[in-house]
Amino acid sequence: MKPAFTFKIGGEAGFGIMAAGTTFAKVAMRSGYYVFDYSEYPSLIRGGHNVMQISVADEPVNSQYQTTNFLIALNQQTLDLHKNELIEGAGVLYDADQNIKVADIPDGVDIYAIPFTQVVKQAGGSYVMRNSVALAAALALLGANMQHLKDLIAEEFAGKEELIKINHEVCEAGAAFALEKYKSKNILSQKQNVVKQILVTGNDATALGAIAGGMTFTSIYPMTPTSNILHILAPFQEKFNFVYKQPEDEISAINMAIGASFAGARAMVATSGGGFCLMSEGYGLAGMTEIPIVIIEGMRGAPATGLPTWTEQGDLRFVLHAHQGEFPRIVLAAGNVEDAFNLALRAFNLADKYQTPVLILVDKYVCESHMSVVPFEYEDFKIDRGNFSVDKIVDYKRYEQSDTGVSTRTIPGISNYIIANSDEHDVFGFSDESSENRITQMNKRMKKLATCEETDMQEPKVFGSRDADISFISWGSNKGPILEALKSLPNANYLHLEWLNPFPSEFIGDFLKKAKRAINIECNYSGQMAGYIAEKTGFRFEEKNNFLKFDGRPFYPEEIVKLINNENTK
Amino acid sequence: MKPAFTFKIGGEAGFGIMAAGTTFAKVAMRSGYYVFDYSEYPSLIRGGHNVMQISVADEPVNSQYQTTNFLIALNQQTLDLHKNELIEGAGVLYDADQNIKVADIPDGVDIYAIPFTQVVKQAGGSYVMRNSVALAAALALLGANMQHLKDLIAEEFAGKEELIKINHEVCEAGAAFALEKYKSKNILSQKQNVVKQILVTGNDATALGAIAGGMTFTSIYPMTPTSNILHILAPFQEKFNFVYKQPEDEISAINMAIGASFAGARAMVATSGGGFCLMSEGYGLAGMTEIPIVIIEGMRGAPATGLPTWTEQGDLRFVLHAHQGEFPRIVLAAGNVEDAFNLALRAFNLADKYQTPVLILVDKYVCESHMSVVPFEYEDFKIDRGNFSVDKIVDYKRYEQSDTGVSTRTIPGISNYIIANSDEHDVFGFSDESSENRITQMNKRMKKLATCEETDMQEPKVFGSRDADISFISWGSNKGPILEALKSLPNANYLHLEWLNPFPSEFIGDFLKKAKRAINIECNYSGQMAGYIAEKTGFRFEEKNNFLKFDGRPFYPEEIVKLINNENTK
Amino acid sequence: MKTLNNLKTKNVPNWCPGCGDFGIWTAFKQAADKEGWDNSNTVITAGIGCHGHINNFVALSSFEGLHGRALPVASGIKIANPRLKVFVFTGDGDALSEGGNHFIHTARRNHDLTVILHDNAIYGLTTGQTSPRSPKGFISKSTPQGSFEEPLNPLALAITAGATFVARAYSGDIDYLADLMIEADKHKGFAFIDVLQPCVTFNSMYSHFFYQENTYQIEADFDATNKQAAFDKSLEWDLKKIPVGVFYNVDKPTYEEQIVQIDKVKVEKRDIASLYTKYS
Amino acid sequence: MKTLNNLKTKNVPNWCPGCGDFGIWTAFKQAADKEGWDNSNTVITAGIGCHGHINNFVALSSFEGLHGRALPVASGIKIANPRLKVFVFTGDGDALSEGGNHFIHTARRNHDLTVILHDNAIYGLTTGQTSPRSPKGFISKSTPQGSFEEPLNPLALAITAGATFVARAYSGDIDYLADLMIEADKHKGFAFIDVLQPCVTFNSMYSHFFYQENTYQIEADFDATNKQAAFDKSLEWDLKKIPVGVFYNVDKPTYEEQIVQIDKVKVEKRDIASLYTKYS
Ligand SMILES: Cc1ncc(C[n+]2csc(CCOP(=O)(O)OP(=O)(O)O)c2C)c(N)n1
Ligand SMILES: Cc1ncc(C[n+]2csc(CCOP(=O)(O)OP(=O)(O)O)c2C)c(N)n1
Ligand code: SF4
Ligand code: SF4
Ligand SMILES: [Mg+2]
Ligand SMILES: [Mg+2]
Repeated sequence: MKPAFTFKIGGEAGFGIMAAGTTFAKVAMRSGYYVFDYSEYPSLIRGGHNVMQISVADEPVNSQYQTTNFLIALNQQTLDLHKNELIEGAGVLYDADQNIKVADIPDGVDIYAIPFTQVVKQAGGSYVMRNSVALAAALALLGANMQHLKDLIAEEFAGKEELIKINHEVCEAGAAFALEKYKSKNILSQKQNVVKQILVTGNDATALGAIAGGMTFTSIYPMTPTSNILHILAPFQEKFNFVYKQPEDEISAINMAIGASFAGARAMVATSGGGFCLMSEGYGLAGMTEIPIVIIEGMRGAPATGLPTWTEQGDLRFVLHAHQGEFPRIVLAAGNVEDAFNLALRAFNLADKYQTPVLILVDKYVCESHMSVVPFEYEDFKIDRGNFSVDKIVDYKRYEQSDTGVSTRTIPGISNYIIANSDEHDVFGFSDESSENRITQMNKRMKKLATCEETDMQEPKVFGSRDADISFISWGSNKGPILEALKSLPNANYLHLEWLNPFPSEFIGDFLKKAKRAINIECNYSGQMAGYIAEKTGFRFEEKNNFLKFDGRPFYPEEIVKLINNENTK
Repeated sequence: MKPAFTFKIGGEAGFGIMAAGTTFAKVAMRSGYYVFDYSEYPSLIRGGHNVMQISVADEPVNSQYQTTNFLIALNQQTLDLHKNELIEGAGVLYDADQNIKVADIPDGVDIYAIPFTQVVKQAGGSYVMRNSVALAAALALLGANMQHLKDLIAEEFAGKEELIKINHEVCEAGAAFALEKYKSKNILSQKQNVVKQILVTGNDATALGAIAGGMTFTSIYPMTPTSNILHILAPFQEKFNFVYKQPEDEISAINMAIGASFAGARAMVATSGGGFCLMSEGYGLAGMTEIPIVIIEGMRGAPATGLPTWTEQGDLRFVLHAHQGEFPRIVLAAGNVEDAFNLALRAFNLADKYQTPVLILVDKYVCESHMSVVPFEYEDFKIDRGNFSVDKIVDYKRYEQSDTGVSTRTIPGISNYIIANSDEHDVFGFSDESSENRITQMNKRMKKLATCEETDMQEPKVFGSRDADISFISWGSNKGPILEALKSLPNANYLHLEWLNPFPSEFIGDFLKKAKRAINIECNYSGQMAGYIAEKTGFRFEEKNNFLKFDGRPFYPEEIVKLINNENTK
Repeated sequence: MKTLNNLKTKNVPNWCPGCGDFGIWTAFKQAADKEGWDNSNTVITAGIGCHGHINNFVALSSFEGLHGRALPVASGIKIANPRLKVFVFTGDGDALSEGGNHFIHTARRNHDLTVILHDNAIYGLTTGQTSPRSPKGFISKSTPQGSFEEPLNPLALAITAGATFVARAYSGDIDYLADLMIEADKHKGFAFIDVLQPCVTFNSMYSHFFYQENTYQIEADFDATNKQAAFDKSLEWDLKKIPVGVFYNVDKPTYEEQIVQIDKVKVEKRDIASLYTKYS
Repeated sequence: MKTLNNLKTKNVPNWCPGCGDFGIWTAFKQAADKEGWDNSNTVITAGIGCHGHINNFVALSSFEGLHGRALPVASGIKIANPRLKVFVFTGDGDALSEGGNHFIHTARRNHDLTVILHDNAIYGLTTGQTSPRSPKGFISKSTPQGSFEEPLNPLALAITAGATFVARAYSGDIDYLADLMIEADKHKGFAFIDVLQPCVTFNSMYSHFFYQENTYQIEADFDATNKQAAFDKSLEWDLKKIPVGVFYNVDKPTYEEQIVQIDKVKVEKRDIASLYTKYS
């Protein structure tokens, strides 16, 4: 049995599908359920098909599903594209004012015909409120607590009493129409014990983590799927005392961040692969000059402009090796919104501690999917600026040797003489091309990675029992669908990789050696993580144990379950 | 015994060290010897220490050596830095007009004190001709055929009879002074059978290969170590009918080349790692739009500005993975000037055949070191533009499926309707985000790499006997020092890797499995090729079998020999 | 010759209803129709943005490359085949922000291109951020407190950098825009048209109404060959005082007519023996 | 206060004897000496090129980053700590070619920086290629047939883009250059000095003699607050007619005084609970 109820709403781009879907998710969350949503849309402002699916469950839920329990079709295309996802007992609600054909809806599916425009008109509303009718009707048919919908409307239009009133009336009319004509089901009923949750995307979580973690400067050139980070941050500059700067391009973004960090700020940039290409020179500049920065890299379908609004995990090797030569880079990947928050929060400490870039890999799937979680807990978190001094230091050596590879950092403007130099440099920062100096400084810089591995690197987490028949191994946003799949695969466990550089090779090698059958799961063409594991541990996945997907869609838990089950019955 | 005579000239940057060294090399070459030279200089126009070493031998010679047989010291610093390289029986020639201390020259070294300025003056020459005195004196003392020096001067100043005359007189005076005071040795004497050779650097060879191979457009933003490619090409645009364009930056360079190629040209760019960062977005654009281009990537000390005039092999992984997502890229590495010519020559055919970028990795060492070789032979070479049509094609599908992954390419302006689109696209080139189309087009593009592996990829060459006790494995410019080392290690052989993507994994895996002891040699910090081999073949080098160097200096044959011999006597 | 009809592709334009891009699209097809721009003589390049979608809606050979890079691609095409008419469709984010460097350098070299700027003073495709054309104080997702930056003036910039034909039109004035496109195409050298293009979804400030009310046609006796005058005129931007028309129009050698002429497809194996003397 | 002497570092300048960079270096040290620019109040950023070596020869905190990127680094520093004086030493290749986009955008935002362009009309460090400042017809390693491109005019470009202080000096006129640097530093906003800097090794055209012969001081009654006049003046470049002095000087709010003021080192853990309402 599927451990979630899945609701879907679809229609033409530009018609508020995402807003309606999010409202539905919030109603469910406020009623005491756990929710996860996933949306698909083309790289267009209007036209094209938009769809959002919300998984609702009594337990935490981590992904979307292939099947649908309730579908709102705002147009014919939605019905055509999604009718086959409807399972026995599902419902489909459509706009009876449009000439929509419902002939080949599968058997056993309840069909709810609601004339959106007619209802809106009768309630005295305007055309743009049609989604409210649909939503209210659907919620009513699912037995939801309608007060939540009303509250959400009141919050959205706070201060605009007229608008609230008319929207409420439209909702009431929609619900009334539905309940008059059809029987309600007891699916989304209000729970007694409601745990306080928030509904956030990976972008929300990253932005919140950066605020909590003390970021004081960020420059972001818009690019899907991370543009929303700037939209979330920009309004809070005064409240939290940081600067968001829209730069002319990504080259400027990273160089500004490096300058700000040099002057003492906690600096962050965010982009996608294309923008990261342009940042790749600055990436190594930060490494060479030992300037802390945090980089959020949101992957999407590639190469080139690619599939701008679809997901992929194709940039793993790129971020591990971008820039000429070698420098210490810390690379982490976020598996879900909680990880995104925690990694963003802690990335600044890591960057300051190791005085080098920290890159967090996310992807469209985690960036733009909402998940309900209890509010982020970070009481134990403390700002750690590492070896950072604002004292006056005589005969200051910026790049002095040390056991950890880290030297004392200070800032300009407080009478210290500090030199940052992109050329190979001596302990002071002056250009020095001698062999001895080169070896010393390279070893010093790379030593920081070894220190980080010993001091800060976290062991990967294993979900499920230690001695399972099947061990999944993956990274990034696949965490969600795999955790969902585990719910149906009691004999499987999952090793989730969060630290990509430094890399917990020993732990992983051990785990894989002991695993009865290890399966690598990735959203990219060649299985980049499988290759990386082979390089680092010597373990090589057989081809049949590489589950790869590269069509811009995330894995679905059913796909994973089916792959295993089909094989077992062969 | 060292299989070469090594001559070195050193002095302050800006004083014509390279020119004098090259003249020496040409005299040796014209006298029937094989030569190789290597130079070191800082990233400055003036000041700092410049030095050039020329290896001269009866057999082809492939690298510099640690020891020196004859040193010209234009200043004190040269003596101080290089005196310990002088071996028993070596000679050192210095400017007796300067207050140079020769006290601690090792025993057994002949010291030649020549008053450069005095001799110049007496011969009626000017101060800038001091190098001529030094060179003439050295050549005379080595028993060289002085006519070659005179010829070279006459060629250099062709048409300026006065200058030729005075330079000849200065040379004669230098030689006469030396021979009067010191005894000449019979080292560089004229040979009877002189094979016709040319003295070229990797940059020369690349430029010549590109001209021979039919390049019609190139845009290069200057960057060490490949700037000389543009200097070599620019004067020959009219003669050979191609365009060299200096762009505003590297982003423009690669996008212009892509545009030119789209319109039908054979296009090339050249840069170093920093510029390649900026090209990395265009790299994948060419992959996505299936536009042939040739990229020359010259590695140098990194990261960031790094060691701009020193060598390294740190960009291997970077060029293998640069750009978001995956696309077919052909990556080759040149081992010496002959390889550089052949790869550049053939890269254009490969690019046209697979309609994708072909990248050639070189480094400062191969780019700027001269080697004498017989003039390049390419009679068998034919231009192959691949599946390229200038016919009118009805209902043209640019990205049609095919067994090889390659589809028919045509050009704009001949009534075909051709669409290049950086978004994922359908067979025509129109944007298409559907799952089916995405999978088809990704498979199509990546199929080209498999086709190339079957059709064009070359097996790596093994130098030396098949069943040696020690097998070196390496790539790029290490070829030279390793081949030299083999001359002293009869029990060793060498597997040279030229094709890096596609990668001859099977051949390499077999070779390594059979090798008694395999040693990986690389000029980078982490042993990137060792990691790549582990990923691709499962073979993992023990740490003691990774010979790595990352101080900006190439390997010396003696270092390799010593490492082996020291171990054997442990 | 192509007709308006057969420049259509299988794709229906999906700009927002009312978007100024429709006007640019229509004007271009009208001009193409009149002048016979077709696949025997024309190629278009486009940036990434709403504007860039145009290549899906016009049946002319096209290159839609990376965000900000339409100009260098166009220059490469033109160098390789100077007989092609090359049109560049670009956005204010594309040409002035990400691609600002190419803009000034392509102008200065006087590449023989026709560049059409979809100037909506906003980043459309990324759902509404401030662009270098947005006025000071502009409120958007990226500047919720109002932008602190003076906008760039694309006409003044083009004139300063070295463009030889510089004009402006409003996207709703289709006949005039089509005529300007034809004039720009006929001009030898870098021809730039700043098209005032309302984005009805994300920029309510520069609406169709705004441009209809506030633009005026440059005086008939204006001397467009005078650089200083052109510069002065380009600084005008005020209520009722936004000039449209040709600001600057001078004759200078194009980049393409000065360089070596390569044949677009003639690629030959070459004999390099004559170069060996230098290396001997 | 630092003295001329203690701004020295352990490194001896290694520009070619006669290089115009010596003049810039001397003028800057002189100005610093006079004004008390030291490590308590000043930071310099530099590009990559011969010019960029200056950071090795001045004992002030410095950031020498990537080729073309001195300006965004400087902007970042200034935003993070507006109390710092930030000087940018850049080259014509650095600021106008590789970094051309940053040049126009940094000017337009009126970041409060002092930008000193080592304008030698050549790529020095890479041993002599044509730069965007090299005149048409210029012969160099990259244009052996003579350049086909019109040069960029950095003054006109700065004025057009939005710089608020624009001046020019010859590197050999050390006292005047030092005074200009002081004036530029005092100016609130983007202050740009185009320094005519002979490269004695790779550009024989623009020699010390050439500039000594052909420059003249802008008239005392010139109105530097008028944009059109400044633009017109910036177009002058002829034998005996190269103006030096202040072309443009206006008061406008700087970028840094408009934005949120962050404290350079105050980094605090923040409580985000108040934001949760939005997500509940
Ligand atoms: C390197 C890179 N950075 C960012 C983006 C994301 N992006 C796509 S379109 C666009 C801006 C579009 O603005 P504009 O050029 O004005 O076009 P419009 O949509 O307004 O027509 C951006 C930032 C990208 N595709 N590539
Ligand atoms: C991305 C990148 N491209 C190219 C280079 C090589 N490079 C170093 S300095 C320079 C040009 C220097 O010219 P300019 O800025 O005028 O400085 P100058 O030496 O004349 O002072 C170039 C192209 C580089 N370091 N980085
Ligand atoms: S978002 Fe603006 S520019 Fe884009 S299609 Fe809609 S109206 Fe046009
Ligand atoms: S090359 Fe030119 S700019 Fe560079 S140091 Fe020498 S004279 Fe100065
Ligand atoms: Mg726009
Ligand atoms: Mg310069």
